[in-house]
Amino acid sequence: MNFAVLQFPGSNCDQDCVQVLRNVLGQSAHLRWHKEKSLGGADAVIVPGGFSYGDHLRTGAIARFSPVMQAVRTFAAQGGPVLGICNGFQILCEAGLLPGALVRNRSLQFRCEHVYLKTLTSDSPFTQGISGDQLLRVPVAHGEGCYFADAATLAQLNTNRQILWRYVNARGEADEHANPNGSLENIAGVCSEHRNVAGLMPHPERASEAILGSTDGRHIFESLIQWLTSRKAIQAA
Amino acid sequence: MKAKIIVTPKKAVVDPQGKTVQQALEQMGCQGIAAVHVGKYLEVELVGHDLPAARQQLEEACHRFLSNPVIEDYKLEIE
Amino acid sequence: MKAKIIVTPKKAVVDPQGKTVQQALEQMGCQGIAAVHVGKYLEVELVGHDLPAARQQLEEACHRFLSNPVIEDYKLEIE
Amino acid sequence: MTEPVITPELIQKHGLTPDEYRQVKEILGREPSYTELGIFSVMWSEHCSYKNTKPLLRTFPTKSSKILVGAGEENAGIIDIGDGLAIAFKVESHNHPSAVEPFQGAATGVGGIVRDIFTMGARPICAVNSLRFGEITNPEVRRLFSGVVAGIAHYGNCFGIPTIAGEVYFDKSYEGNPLVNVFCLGVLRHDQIARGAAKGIGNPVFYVGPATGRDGLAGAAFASQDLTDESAEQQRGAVQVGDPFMEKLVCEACLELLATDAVAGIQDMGAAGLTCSTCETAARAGTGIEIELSQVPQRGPNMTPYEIMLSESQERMLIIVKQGREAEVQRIFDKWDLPWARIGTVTDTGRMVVRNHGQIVADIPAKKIADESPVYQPEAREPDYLKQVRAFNLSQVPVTRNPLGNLQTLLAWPTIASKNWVYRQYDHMVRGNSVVCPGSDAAILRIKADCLPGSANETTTLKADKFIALSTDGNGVYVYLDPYEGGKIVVAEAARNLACSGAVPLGTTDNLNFGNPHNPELFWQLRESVRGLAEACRALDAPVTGGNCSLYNQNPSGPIDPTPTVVMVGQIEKPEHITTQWFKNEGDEVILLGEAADVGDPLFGLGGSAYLQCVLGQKTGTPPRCNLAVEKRLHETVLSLIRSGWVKSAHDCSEGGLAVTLTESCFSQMARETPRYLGAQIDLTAFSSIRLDALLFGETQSRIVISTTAAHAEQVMAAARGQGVPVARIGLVGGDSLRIATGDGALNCRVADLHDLWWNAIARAMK
Ligand SMILES: Nc1ncnc2c1ncn2[C@@H]1O[C@H](COP(=O)(O)OP(=O)(O)O)[C@@H](O)[C@H]1O
Ligand SMILES: [Mg+2]
Repeated sequence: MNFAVLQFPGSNCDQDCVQVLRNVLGQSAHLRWHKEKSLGGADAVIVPGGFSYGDHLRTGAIARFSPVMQAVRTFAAQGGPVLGICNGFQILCEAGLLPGALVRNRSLQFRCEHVYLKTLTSDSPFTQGISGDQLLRVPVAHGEGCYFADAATLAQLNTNRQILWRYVNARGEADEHANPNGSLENIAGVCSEHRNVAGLMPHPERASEAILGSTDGRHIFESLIQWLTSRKAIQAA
Repeated sequence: MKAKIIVTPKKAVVDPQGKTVQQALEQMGCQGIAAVHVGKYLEVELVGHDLPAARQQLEEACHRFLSNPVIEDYKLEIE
Repeated sequence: MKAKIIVTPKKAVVDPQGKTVQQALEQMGCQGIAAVHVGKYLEVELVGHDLPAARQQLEEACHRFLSNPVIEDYKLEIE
Repeated sequence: MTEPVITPELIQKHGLTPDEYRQVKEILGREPSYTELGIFSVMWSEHCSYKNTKPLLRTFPTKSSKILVGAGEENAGIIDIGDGLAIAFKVESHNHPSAVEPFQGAATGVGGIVRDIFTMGARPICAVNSLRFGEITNPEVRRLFSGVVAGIAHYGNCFGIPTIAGEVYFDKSYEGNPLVNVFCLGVLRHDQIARGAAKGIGNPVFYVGPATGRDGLAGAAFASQDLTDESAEQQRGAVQVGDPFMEKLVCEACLELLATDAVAGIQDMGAAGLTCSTCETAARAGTGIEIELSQVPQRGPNMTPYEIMLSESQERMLIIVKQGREAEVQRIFDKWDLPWARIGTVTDTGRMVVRNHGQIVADIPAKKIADESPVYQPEAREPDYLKQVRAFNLSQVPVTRNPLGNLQTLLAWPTIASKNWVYRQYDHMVRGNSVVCPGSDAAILRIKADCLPGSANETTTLKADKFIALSTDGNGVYVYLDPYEGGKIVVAEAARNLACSGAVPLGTTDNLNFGNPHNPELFWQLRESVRGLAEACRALDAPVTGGNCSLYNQNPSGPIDPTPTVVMVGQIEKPEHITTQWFKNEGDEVILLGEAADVGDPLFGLGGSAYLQCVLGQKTGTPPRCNLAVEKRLHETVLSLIRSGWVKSAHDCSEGGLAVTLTESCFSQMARETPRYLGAQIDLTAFSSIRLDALLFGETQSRIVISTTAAHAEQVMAAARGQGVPVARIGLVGGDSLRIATGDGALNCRVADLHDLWWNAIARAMK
């Protein structure tokens, strides 16, 4: 598959994503500069982590006006899969492609550590085949990852099963200690109503190689690749 | 002309910074503090004199960009 | 009573945030912007009526930790 | 605009002695202008000229077959790591700025060292920090501590560099004068090395980065003065504000530009800003340089030539472009939306000529000011306090009755306690190469193709991934109590940490944090510790590739403990050799390499120990000795054991002694709030001839605790003995508690409880 990894001024996990997609997962992946107006025929878009525009004003607030984001909007409207990781999640929320917003961590400090994630539904391109019993050990690294949405939105997210991942402890319980940032309902990642846009604060690309201590993050990319493959097969048929 | 914009977190959003400042003030011995809210302040220096045009531009900027309506309210003043 | 505190970067100090916001506003089509400064806004809700005492306490707090006198100025208003 | 008249007071305020001023006049053949006075003052400050330390620095070993760019040649040293790849690294201090404004002071420290690295053409791929603060119980110290950590986090995280290792000590001597030493390492191919030289007569000189403001005026001079209460207030103008976002753009743009071959020379504007970068690049190339200040982007209105030349505004670079290639510079910097300006030309005059609107404001021979600063040999005298230190003996110390209590106290002592409160604020995993994160003896980083300068859209491949290990150390108390021996230990401990992780040293960078060199006792400390550092670097094959001096570290109540810190970088041959400090499996055998205690030391390793300091409140006693031949043999032995595949874990004994080492080996971090505990049953009854406190908490050098499968234990013993390293089987891994049996009874505690004390101590102190 062909992945476009967006590159904003201040992105800093862009290369990590390209490396994992290419060298670990054998896909084709390219950086897409924010001034580009098209996605170059990509099958999927990754909005990577980092500090686009220095996180000035609000995380993700400026990046969402980039020309490339207009292309992402169109792509998403046509059902193309878009995954936002960390700052990418923040950008997608700011852009209105995902519900809610990410605010300052409850601790008021940046947090870099491993967490456990529970996948709540396999009904999305990003979670196909990941069972709820299989906890993912993946790192987080952010200062503003506290997920917020108003009560009505939250209810809707629950009803529509748009919450893809929650922070849990080693026993799979979503308790307060397992929550690294104060997110409502321990939410680590959500998807859009049409399920083709998703965002999460943890970094699956940092947990995709055994030498880095965990390969659990790979499941998310593999799920997406599988989804794309079967979609291609259907389209071809 | 100068525009002053105050962006504050919505009441429903937890404001840990406000809480921390409140505690620090109390520890310093400040008394009678009911609540503290921490927001952002933006000052935009404008050239030109077309107040209504400036206001319209900035209202839009506040709404679209300078604040995030999911979590924030804003107040715009131009002088 | 309510105290409103505005903390802004000193004029002599770089304000990278203000610069970035200015550029973004310009790219969005806002015109005639000479400068943008981004600071902090604090609102302290106070119970009681002893204005001079409150002012004194808060002035001290502003100086000691609500602002960083090395790089910031502050303005305190109580109403 | 009238410039101030140069008076003796003004000269003194600029930190120049009457003698130095005479030299200035001799070089110029006339009186200097005000701008020139400023230029000489910053260039001849200790920070830029090393005028008090140069002769000492020359005693460091600086050569090896792998060193491509040596100490002092360029902005950072460069070492070959094979297959045409190389690493560039250096440490830098930002002590005084951090004392005045901890957040920005520390942040701009990171910014400065990162620029030093990409200036060399290398892509910065990791950062390290070494910090010292007063007692954590002091609220002012907590403010500085949290500010410094947040500042480092802010800059490094936003720039996107993993801060992968570090150390933090708390001691009263640093009250009011914290130490903030930051290190950066970058990677590049041999053919990508860039030079800070203004080569090519007629080449245009470009300025890149944000506009110059009045911030950071004369920071280099500020770093070369004692820190007094007043200076803190007065010098506040000297603190700069950093913008890591800008730095990231400047870095990417510079690396992209360097790939075009349009660059003749490049140098960051660090300390002494435009002044230092122009005259150093000209001096290195043996050329001259002429700049026009009105072309320099300026932030403030009406800036004077003096201010423009001395400003330390951050994130700026000076680039010498090959004639005819200017358009490439413009294209790339426009792509990244970065300000740039052409400000001058390389000349053949050997002079640094500065004009403002055409009028000459400075005209100085570049080489004379950059390379021929005055050099001093300050007076040195052995300090008086050492008599008392040497007189200390153990007859004054009752043997402990509560070893478990002592162990618990030590684990919760902030200097020994886990530093997770610090490093969890640092993104230590960005870029996806952090193989061993903070928490083990040394951090380990992978170098793969996308670490190299150049875009990820190009497909470069490497023959094989490389693995490097990093450790930073610097026990200032040892150095205070015995500068020479302490200096040796600083280096030995760093090398030992590398050995434990499976690495062989490549090189060292050092930061000499000392007091006022004009005080003979303080200069003696400096001289003696450099002797120790140099000897150890030589003995352990870890040559010095560069470093930094920060003198004048004192506050109103006195000087800091003399604190040389080093960051040592090593290489790991194969990924299979990567070793961490925590126990791995139940049933493994625990083996001590090295002596249980140095019986030749009348204090058995307790002098200057954490135990004496934190349990008995005494900072005294001659510290443990370090026999470098023994140390080297130990490292070679542990490395050969690791290469044989027999070593499951290796952890050196340092602060807190054997008991703390064993305890730390029982913890490994899995995920938030869910560590993995693996207890051990240890039997030290064979060593009952040694005083209990010395056995458990003595800090005898040259010791490593390893674990191995039971099946390999005998082979390990034999191999160690064969190499002449003392070795003892001391227990088994397993259970959920740590039990240490000694001739005076056993101590026993649940690992989870010990972990809680150690893991949360700093977080609790910071509440
Ligand atoms: N300021 C810091 N930043 C990052 N990592 C740190 C910091 N302080 C300590 N660490 C990490 O914590 C671990 C223990 O540090 P330390 O006790 O100094 O180790 P050692 O005694 O083996 O040199 C190391 O992995 C070190 O890198
Ligand atoms: Mg160690």
